[in-house]
Amino acid sequence: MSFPLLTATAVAPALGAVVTAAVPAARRTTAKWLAFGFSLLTLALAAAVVLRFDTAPGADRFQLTESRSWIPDFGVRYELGVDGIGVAMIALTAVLIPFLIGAGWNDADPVEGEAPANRRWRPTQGFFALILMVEAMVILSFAATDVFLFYIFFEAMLIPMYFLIGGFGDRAGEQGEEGQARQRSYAAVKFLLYNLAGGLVMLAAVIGLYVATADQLPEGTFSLQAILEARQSGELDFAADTERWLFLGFFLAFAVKAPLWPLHTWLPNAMGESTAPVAVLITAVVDKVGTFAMLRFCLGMFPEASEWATPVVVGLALVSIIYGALLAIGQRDMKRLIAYASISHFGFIVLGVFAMTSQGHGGATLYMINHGIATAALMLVAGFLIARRGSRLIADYGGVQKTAPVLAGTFLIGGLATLSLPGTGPFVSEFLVLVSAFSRWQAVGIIACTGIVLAALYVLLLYQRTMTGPVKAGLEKLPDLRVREIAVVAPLIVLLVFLGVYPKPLTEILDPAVEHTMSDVDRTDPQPQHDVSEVEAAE
Amino acid sequence: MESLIGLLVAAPLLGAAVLLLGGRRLDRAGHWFGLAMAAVSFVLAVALFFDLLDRAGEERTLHQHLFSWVPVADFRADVAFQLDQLSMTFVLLITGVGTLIHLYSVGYMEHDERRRRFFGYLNLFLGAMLLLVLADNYLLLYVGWEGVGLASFLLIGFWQHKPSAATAAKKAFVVNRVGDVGLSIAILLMFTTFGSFAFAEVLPNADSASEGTLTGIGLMLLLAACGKSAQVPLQSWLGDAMEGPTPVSALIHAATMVTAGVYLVVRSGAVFDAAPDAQTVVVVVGAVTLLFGAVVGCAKDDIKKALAGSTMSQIGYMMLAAGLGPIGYVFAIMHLVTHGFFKAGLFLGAGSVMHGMNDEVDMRRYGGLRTYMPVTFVTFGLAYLAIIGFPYLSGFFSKDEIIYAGFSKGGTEGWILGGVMLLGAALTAYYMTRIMLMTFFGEKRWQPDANGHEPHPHESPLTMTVPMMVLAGGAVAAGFVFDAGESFVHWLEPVTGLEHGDSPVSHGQVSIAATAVMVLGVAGAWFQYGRRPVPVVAPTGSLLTRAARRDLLQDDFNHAAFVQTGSYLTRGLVYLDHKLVDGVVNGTAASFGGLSGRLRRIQNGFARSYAVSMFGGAAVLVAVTLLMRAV
Amino acid sequence: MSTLTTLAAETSTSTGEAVQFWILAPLAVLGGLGTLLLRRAVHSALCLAGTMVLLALFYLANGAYFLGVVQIVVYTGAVMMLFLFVLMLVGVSAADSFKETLAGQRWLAAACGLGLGLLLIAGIGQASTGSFTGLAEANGGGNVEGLASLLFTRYVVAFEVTGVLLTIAALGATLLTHRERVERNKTQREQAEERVRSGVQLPPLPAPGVYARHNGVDIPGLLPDGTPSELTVNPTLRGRGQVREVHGQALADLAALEQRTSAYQGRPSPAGPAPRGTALGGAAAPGDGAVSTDAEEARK
Amino acid sequence: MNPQNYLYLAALLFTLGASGVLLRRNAIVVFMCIELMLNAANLALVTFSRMHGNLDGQIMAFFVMVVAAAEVVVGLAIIVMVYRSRHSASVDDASLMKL
Repeated sequence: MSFPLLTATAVAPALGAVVTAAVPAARRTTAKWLAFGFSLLTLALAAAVVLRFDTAPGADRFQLTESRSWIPDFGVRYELGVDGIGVAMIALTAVLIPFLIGAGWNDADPVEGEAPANRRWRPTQGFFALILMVEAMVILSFAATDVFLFYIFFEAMLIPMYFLIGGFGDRAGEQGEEGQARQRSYAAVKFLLYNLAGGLVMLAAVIGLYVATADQLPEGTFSLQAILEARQSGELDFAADTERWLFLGFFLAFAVKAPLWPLHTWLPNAMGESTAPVAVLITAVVDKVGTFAMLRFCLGMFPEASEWATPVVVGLALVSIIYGALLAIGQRDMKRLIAYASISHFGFIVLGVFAMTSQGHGGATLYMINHGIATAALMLVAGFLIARRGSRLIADYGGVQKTAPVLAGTFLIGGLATLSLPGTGPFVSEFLVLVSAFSRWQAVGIIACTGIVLAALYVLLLYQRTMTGPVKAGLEKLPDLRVREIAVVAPLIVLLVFLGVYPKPLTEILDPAVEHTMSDVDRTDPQPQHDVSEVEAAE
Repeated sequence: MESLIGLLVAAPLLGAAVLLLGGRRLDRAGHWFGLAMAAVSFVLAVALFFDLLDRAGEERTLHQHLFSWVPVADFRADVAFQLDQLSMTFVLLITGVGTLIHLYSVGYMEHDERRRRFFGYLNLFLGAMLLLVLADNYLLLYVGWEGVGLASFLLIGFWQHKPSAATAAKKAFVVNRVGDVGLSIAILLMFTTFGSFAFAEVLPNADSASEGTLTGIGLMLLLAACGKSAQVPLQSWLGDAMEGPTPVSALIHAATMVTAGVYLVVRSGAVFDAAPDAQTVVVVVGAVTLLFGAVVGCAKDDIKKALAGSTMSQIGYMMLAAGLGPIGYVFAIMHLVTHGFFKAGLFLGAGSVMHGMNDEVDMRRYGGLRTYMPVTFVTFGLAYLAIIGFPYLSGFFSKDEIIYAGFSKGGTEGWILGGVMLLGAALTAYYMTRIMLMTFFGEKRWQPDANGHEPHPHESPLTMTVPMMVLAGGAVAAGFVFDAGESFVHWLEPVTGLEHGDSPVSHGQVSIAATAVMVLGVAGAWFQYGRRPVPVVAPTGSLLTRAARRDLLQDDFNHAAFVQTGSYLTRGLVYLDHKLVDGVVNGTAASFGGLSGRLRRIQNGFARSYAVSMFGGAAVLVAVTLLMRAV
Repeated sequence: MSTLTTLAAETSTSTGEAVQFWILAPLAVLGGLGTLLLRRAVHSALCLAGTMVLLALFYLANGAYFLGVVQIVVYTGAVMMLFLFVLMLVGVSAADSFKETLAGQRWLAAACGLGLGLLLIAGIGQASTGSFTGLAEANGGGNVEGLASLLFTRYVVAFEVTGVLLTIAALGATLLTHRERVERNKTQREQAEERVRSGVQLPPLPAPGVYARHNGVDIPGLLPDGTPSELTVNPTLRGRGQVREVHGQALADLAALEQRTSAYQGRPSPAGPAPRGTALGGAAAPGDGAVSTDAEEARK
Repeated sequence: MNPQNYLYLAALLFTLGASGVLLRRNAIVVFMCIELMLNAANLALVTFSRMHGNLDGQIMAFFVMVVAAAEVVVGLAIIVMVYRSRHSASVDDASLMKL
């Protein structure tokens, strides 16, 4: 067995978390650099994964696989493996985390003046350790090809997230210190309960899956590959309603994680109360596990059920798109606005997943990545701004571009990416999703298109209210972005533009995986009414 | 030669990148660099132009395939350019006028500390616009399309400290977005219909698709065109867009960007030809906008807004012509080019006037400026004559051709269209004369501005006047050049095709009629503004006047229809989301809390009551086992 | 012994056993009820002991001779004694009140008890097996040997473990009940000083009983003026109300004594009773002597 | 007579003991009732061993006795301690097993 690259990629941040947490209280800076270093190490390993991944047509679907027996009685195995989609998502995670650490460099420092509870009080160490822990969990859940294993990491990542949300709010609440604390714990508990509820339903479904496979196969299994192969060979064929129940069990969990209307209300609270990096972590990394899992597990294992549920899911996705955008327009709080924008975007992703065309699946995956980066850029800049002024209310800002042009510029670019302006990554993915939706159901595509206009509205309103106009009182001395902050944002923007202009490398990685998912659900892309080629042949 | 096309686009984009990322150290010389980049692309354009001229009519199409952009399954979008006569015309116009206006801006923006960024935006615009006209597929065109939208957003809102400017910028972008939805839907339809959206594959096979589909595509394209070219019903943004610096208004909102809609329609001619209904709609939109803009133009006292109205009206002409199909395409483009010259000239003139008048825009505060700024007066005057269609100036040819084409549509439609356009011509003459008189003739009416500076009008520096002269020259000469041996027609014919409808009237009659109505319009304006002094404070005026001053209530309508309802909707939804969706969740949580609170009472701490439950449980277990065995 | 084995060997019980059962079983149940219902803990304990003895008999009847003996020796002998000791510590006389304090506890308890009982009985009835194999061959080599062979072969580990358990239990019990002395105990001198300081009853308490005839600890001693002294009897007795009243008898004896002495000296008995105080006062001195003689007699 | 009667008797005694545990408040009496239950169980075991004709039941009963002895020792010790600390042997006085 070759070097377990995926395990290493996941172990690196976990190790980093332990090491960082162990740093003594006084050595905060050391902890930060350690965390940063480990995130870079993870990035390097992830890069190795990308390079080792073979995109040749004949290559196997899941590569870099590792498989060890874990709980033989229940056929639970420690199985890792990635297809193109997994590779892309792992890459996204590994790329984002260093920037988040850089952005949150000072977020978790104990406030000056307030005496630490005791000498061993180490918030900073905890903050970065938790972030790294989340990264490890996320990478593992992207790599796990054993359903049970996936479930474990899917749930386990809630624990560090809970502490990140509840423990490290940004210090810019509307109401006083304890008021913030209340809000924070409310948000954290809400986050936990929502996801736990979904997760438990999923657990039931996981067990059900084992039983169902045990019925038909020589022995029950959790292995995704085994199940897929069995389905392909036809020796595994669930009864209609068994499959539907299982599908619902899984889908509910994923729909909570990737907030789909009406299960979305935890996201605005969580993103609003937590620090900007953590907010990005939630929406750009953790939530992606949900959409990713829809694509890999729901569609892969339960194609008929997915098809059966498609009308409802697509409806919900449309509602999310429009609803999220409208609520974003109505928000008074910058971070909540971005949160609702994310809900709208997740609507697009789910739409792409369930349109069940190659463009849809490719687009959805691209969307996950681009949305991750774009939201990161926008949210982080917003975070910098909030940290400067100490308020999340849009009404407290105005004319920032006069005093802090660079900040305003980066903010605008992030915003434009969020409204998926051509030339930035999100445009490509959004258009692919629209194509897929439209080619399946024209009406759906057209409705989704209105989301474009609404996106322009909420982004530009936000920009106009905060950045333009006369300088608001108290902002005259607003400092512009510092070197560290520019170093965090600039690469993200470069990435956005690059993905907008030349997404080919990514699509090459994705294409085989997309074909495989298409064959899982055995659907083919709708053919154009008048295929040009055949018309030419006719002439 | 093909490889030059890429450079053509790259040069201004490079300029934009350098200027925007360069930082303060470029502040001193940055604008010259921007100008240089524009000039480079102009030179390249000229080079390519002559390269095309060397070729025969049919081979005058160059392709350059840079790289494959978004390949997903059978969805193939490439970054590839196509340079044919149509694109070439635009490229020349864009780079030429663009370069001139860069030069003009050097003088105009002299005292603005953010001049470097201004030139960066201008370059960005050039690049996007060239991308738009050079793309060889609709998706890439869409990129340019949004790109120019972005540039216009940035430039309209260039003076962001003015809330009005910021609002106008946002408005322009959002309204354009509505149009963009049309474009994207059109592309989607093409993809689902033809499995591609490259010109080369869609346009030749257009007629293979069902007419319904094509009509759909056509209407969606028209929606896009309306957004970009400020046609009814998406015209509302253009007036406010005048908040931007005047060079911007000249370049983007008069000469080039707003004409992109016309380009789109002409480029997609094949689709429209196969979808008569769509064409009719295009014609109607054009006709309505034509009058709409003219009426608005007659009422505005703000010189730039008046000119904006005129722009809408002129583009209405082009739209109408484009809607006529092969009869009109060529003349639409021809009018577009001439309009590019004289409207840019007019705006630059207006800018120069404002430059001399402490940025005063109210024409009622002008008057008698011809003595103070002669160059401006002359150039402005020439452009004025050109636009009102003074015989043998450029406007005369292009407009008459369009009117003639309208007649040659034949039947009652022909008469209606012709009549409308003649009416438009009269109105054009009227409002342009009005502007002319109010600005340069009569006695001086200017007063100290808000902070008490007495304006002392003066001629603008050379950097500003030279471009104006060049454009004025163009406005005068373009007509001859194009008409000489129908050179322009032959130039474009291979791309757009050309038909000659059966016109009930002859060219000559049309020209005479046009000249006559023009004289009428001028006379009317002179009677109203030339003979009596112009009141400094605008009189209340008739109902129509007041409506026209408010842009015929379009904004009020939009406000009531969309903005208000929208804000109510969002506020309501926010409330619902908090109370209903969230309320359900929290309610559940609360009820569980209450229930558990009650259940807690059972735990009273007395060992004996626990024992009771224990034995009770034991009893139950025994009972169950018994039942099991009994069953 | 051999008879017993034969008894156990029968596969259907003899009438003798039946008779025994029908006599003893009700008694056992009565014992159980007593344990449950009697108010004084001591009585409950005694009832329980009785029941256990009866159970021991049942064991014997069932051929579990070893257990029968163990039952008597360990349970009735050791365990119950332990109970009684603790009862003494806690207070023998304390009687519970049967007033139920927990709402509904009694009814719930009744319900559970009845339900459980009925269910068990029903269960046994359902599981009824007509025939049964006696212990004939199992006890063939003697019951104790049989048990031993099992205990030291199959159950040896459990056996050892129980041994450990017992040790631990003993340790635990001592540990629990052992009280660490926090301060050194006082010397006699300190105690004396303490008593002086508190100023109560410096000399030893007076002895109970008077006049040789009655020196029981339950009779208070008389003071010289004939009034009984509280100090002379144990407060516990008084608390139990077991102190005998003295006055009538003592005074009668006194009168008799005076008569005898006056007759012995030949002087006429005083007319009317002498004033009480002087009479007693006069009687005090010889009274003392009499007491001493009484004491001597008592010693003999 | 069928030795099942022994079982019935055992059940009866067990129930009595159980009710005692539920009803009595004096810790010692409660304890005694538990002993009664154990004995009832023993009786059942012994009877079973006779019914099945092997001695395992008796062994069980034996172990029960041993464990019961241990339990009594510790339990009584606990009762004594409690009595010392709060001068009462009533199980209701120690009602601290709640939030």
